[in-house]
Amino acid sequence: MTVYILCFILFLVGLYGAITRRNLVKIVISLSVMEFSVFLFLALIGYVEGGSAPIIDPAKPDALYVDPLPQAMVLTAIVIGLATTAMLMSVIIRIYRKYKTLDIREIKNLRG
Amino acid sequence: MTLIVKKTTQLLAGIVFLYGIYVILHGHLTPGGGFAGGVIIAGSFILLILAFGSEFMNLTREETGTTLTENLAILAVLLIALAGMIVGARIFFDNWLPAGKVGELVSAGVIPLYNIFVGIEVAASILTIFLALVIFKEEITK
Amino acid sequence: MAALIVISIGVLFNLFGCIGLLRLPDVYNRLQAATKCVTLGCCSILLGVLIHFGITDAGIKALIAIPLLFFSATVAAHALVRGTYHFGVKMSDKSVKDDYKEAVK
Amino acid sequence: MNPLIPLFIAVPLAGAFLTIILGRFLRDAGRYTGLLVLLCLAAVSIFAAATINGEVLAYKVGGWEPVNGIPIGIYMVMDNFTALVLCIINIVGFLALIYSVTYISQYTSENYFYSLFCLMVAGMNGVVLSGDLFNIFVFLEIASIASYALVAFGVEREQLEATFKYQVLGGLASLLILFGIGLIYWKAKTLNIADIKIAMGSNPDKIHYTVIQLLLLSGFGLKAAVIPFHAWLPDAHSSAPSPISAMLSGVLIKAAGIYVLIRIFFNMFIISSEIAVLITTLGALSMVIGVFLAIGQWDIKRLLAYHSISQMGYVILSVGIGMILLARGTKPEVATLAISGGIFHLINHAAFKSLLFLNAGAIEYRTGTRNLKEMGGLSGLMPATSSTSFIASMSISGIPPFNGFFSKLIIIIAAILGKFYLLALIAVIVSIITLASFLKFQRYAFYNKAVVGREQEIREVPFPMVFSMVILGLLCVLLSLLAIPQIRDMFLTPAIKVLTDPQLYTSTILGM
Amino acid sequence: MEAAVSLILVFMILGAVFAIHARDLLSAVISCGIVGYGLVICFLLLKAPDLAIVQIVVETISLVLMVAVVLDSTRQEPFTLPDKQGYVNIATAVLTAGVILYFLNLATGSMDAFGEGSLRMAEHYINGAAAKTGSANLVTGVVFDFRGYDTLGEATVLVTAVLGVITILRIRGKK
Amino acid sequence: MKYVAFFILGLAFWLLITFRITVPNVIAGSAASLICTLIFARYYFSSVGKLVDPRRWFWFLVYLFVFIWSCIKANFDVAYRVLHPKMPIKPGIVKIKTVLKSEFAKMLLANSITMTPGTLTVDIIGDDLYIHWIYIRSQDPEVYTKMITGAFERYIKKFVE
Amino acid sequence: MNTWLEILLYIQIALSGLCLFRIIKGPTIPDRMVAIDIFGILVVGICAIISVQTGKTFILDIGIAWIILSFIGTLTLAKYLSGKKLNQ
Repeated sequence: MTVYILCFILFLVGLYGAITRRNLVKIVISLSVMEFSVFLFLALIGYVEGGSAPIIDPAKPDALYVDPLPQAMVLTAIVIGLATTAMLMSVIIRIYRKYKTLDIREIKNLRG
Repeated sequence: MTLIVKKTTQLLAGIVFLYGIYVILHGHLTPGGGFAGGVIIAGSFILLILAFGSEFMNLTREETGTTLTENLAILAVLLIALAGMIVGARIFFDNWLPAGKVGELVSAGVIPLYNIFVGIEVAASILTIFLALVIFKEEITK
Repeated sequence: MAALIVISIGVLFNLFGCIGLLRLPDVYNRLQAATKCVTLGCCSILLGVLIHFGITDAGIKALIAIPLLFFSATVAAHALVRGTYHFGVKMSDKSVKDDYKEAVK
Repeated sequence: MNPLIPLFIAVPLAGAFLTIILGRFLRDAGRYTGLLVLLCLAAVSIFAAATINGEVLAYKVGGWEPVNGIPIGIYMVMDNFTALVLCIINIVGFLALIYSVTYISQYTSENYFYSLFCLMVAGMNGVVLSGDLFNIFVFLEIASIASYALVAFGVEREQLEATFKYQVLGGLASLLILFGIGLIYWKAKTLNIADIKIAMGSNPDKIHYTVIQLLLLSGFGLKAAVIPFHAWLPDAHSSAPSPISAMLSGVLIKAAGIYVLIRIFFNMFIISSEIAVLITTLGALSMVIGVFLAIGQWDIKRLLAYHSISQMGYVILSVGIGMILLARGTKPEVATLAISGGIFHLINHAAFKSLLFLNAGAIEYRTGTRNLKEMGGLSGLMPATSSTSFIASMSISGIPPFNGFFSKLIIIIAAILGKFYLLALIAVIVSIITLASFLKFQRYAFYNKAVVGREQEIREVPFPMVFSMVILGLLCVLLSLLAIPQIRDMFLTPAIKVLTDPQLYTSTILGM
Repeated sequence: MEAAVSLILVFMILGAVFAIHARDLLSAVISCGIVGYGLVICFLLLKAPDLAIVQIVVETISLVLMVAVVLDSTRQEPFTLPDKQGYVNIATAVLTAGVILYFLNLATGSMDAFGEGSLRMAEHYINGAAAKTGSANLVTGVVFDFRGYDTLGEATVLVTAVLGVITILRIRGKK
Repeated sequence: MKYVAFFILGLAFWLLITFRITVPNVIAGSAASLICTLIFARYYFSSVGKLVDPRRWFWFLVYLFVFIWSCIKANFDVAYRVLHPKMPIKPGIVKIKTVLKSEFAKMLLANSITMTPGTLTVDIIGDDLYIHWIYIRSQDPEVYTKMITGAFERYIKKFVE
Repeated sequence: MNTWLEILLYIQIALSGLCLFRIIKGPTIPDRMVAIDIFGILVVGICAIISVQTGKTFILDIGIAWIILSFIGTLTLAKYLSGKKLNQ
């Protein structure tokens, strides 16, 4: 069970960062960390002790494979994470152009 | 970047591109597939841009057609999915080509086709995002 | 068995490289020790893979990976060290000679 | 009906991609493809709502039949509730797009707007139609990312800030949802909504179940802007271009937030009274806090945005009352009444809130300001805007004979019948405060002394904008017909039946 | 396998804490990158090669994008002691995290232990799938055949993001 | 001409990495390397003729052998310096002059120098290579130039130029 | 054989932990970049060891992909150091 607990701790580290940090890029990094922990959690769920990677060799099939469905889910979710990151990055560039700062406290509507 | 980087990048870019195609085409046999291969293909262009600057491949503007390529490819994916409603069992996302023998290069019905088009789409998308973040912002300042 | 020995040697080289990464005094020396040792170590591991699998698809892949790793690691190290110099990181006090200073000016 | 279901996804997606492709050769391509796509969708969704007739249709994507009763592919599910929400999405979307034809021409790169609009509609259709939890997540992301981009379409300061806030909170919501999905998969080993209900069993591990419910509640609550999670809504809704505000406020928070909440809490989880009480409390809080935040606002669109929170509170409150009653097992007919009131209000809110945002957009289009203090006397200058806005204001404040009155009436009656007197009282008070707030809006915008010297510049907005506002105004009046029992039995009651009957949805989909 | 994954997870947590607290933005970006790379090793150990390769490419691309942004803006994050609001935030965050961890710990106590998951729906994916879809890579089979609809959504998300990025980085909004 | 050479090399790479010769595989490989050729071939090779000269291949093999040997030797040297408790290092940047003319040869030389542990190419300006050396054994330019480039330069000259 | 390989695997993972240490401590930015570069190379070794351990050949594909992509990442970082825009 330690693995799961550590995974949750990683999630909470990200959450802590997202709440307390005051820098736009730092917030994005915190979100990525949370993303990582969720991906890892899904991959952990699918793991089967002694199973092999879900790629069948028709010549010598293995007895036990790990669950491919969580992997498919994570695959989709990773791409979505990249899309979100790219969007956030472009917004940050624009905001920096307008305000010359990345500090959230100096940007009017984002304060608080 | 120095001469060393430029020369090596030239050598490597072709290999990277070929490797991306390998990953895409073998998506149903080995790990990878459309997404990973697409990003690797985009990586070969990114490598060249990093080493030589964006004027090198005339990839200076959005008008290079990356968005057009991307949209054509994703439209092709959608059309393959819709083709299942016309040929075969008349179902959305039907695998309407014969499955073939497991482990061969030509097998798995339409999956390689999806892989190829998703790969093109992803390559164009990543390249567009990179160009947008790296080059278009120059235009904002002007 | 031979494969195992070669792989172990590779891991040993990696170990040296990482110790170098920790112990050496400045960035340039760290780059020196670490990149070289680790790259050679990994090449050695890949060679072990080649020996283990023989001339099969896996062995050939390992064989292809070796020159790729060599070229990319080398050029990465070169680009990093040049960037570091231009970034303005000072060399450690132990250094005895700096010919590049005039060239940059 | 069955083979038409994929069209709800395929048509807008194809439209979005074609817009960009054709846009390279024709300048105005987006306008025509967009209108065509949305017209087609609106027609199909009306057809679907008219013909579905209380059935639950499951479309197996890829043709994968269940094995041993366990679904292995993705299911698209269409029932009466879905059809109603689809109608809202596509009709409001169509009208908003007609409105944008002139409104958006003040911006550059119109084609991107139409493409993103189609993608947003596709995403919402996908969320509503899906019967698979992870699929809901994917399409939720399409709709959200398209809306992030659309909020920032004008690329000005406040829009960028609003979109950043919206994106961070939206990303947080997605992660919470994904985490919840993971916890569900851990236990249930399936993703189909109907199958999860079976797999989790009738007597699941209590804490685990509650944690999942809380995670999904906070995730979708963030998307729906229920009160502790509402921080993004006022900024995003007020700074977006007006047709997008109308879509966000009128449709997106319903399709992506409330609809999914209702769907999963009724059809996926076994209703427990603790969660039901929590949901009711959140609804009541949203109602009260939203309206109190709204009353001090002088920016029209901000005012409307806060009212969105408040009105969504009504929906959540009534659904929560229904859930409490269902969980207790007493008075099922009152529970049905409460839920039907909630869904009726959902539909009504889509009509009048989009109309109000379109009005605000029209005012901004002509006067160039959103501040109530700087305008006045517009009723003579912009008669169509003024009259439709009057209808919408009365409707949102619950004045008969407009639609808002009937839905609020049903909700209050249900609350009284269910012996929630305090909640009924709160609902009445909030309604009165809403009326006060909108009287202020009407007075300052339309009937006050005119701003001197600008009468010549200000005239009625162009025809497409007037057209969609008038149609929405007519809808506001016509929707009150849904309160007549016969018509209600035709549309609303079958929709409620899917939710309140725990067996219907599950057994139809799994084919048992 | 659990010990190795736990070890890497500890490293990842350390890296994440550093990434969040680093004074310098580029350091934060780099250590976020290393957390992502650590995730790749976890995927490799957990027998998920597909995820590993996709995570590598995505991590590298996000690293490049983040570096592009940091290069364009500023690297320094001026250090200030948190004000009153800051302390309130930190307290809230720690408290929330603690409560969530406690409940998650309770909630997951009765679940399947690591590596002992049963296969319910997935059994079919493993046993019958290769013959039906013809794909040796089961994940690709699931991604493109059983759940191909999801993948269309995924590709669409990427297109949407590209359109969004181009939209946001336009030179002028209004004519 | 260089297009053809590039195509053949690409196909060879493809066949190596897939390592099976079946009809679909060869067709796929040809298509892939054709696309690759059309995009990248213009940046490669100035003269293809050198590729088919067996003498050059021989010298290349000799060079490879020398390179690997010096690599391993120097690696132990670095390991010794790292592990030694006192860390006997005397780092510095030295300038050496190369006689090689073509860019490809310079690149190879710089890479060989970088890959030999103990030395690291910092920059290349014209004919001058700037080298970071972990232990400067000599202060005399002629001596250290010979020490660093000696063997490599000779063989590279033989098989490239 | 398998036990020994597993020990080697743990050593490699521990070595990547040393890289993390350098990233956290590293006084200058280039230190951290060097560490992430080394980390990338180390993982290629991890891929190779896992492929021998499990007998699955496709893990090497991931190794090659890693070589390529870590090269791109390091070049980007190096370009940052030299103070130019990424497209110059």
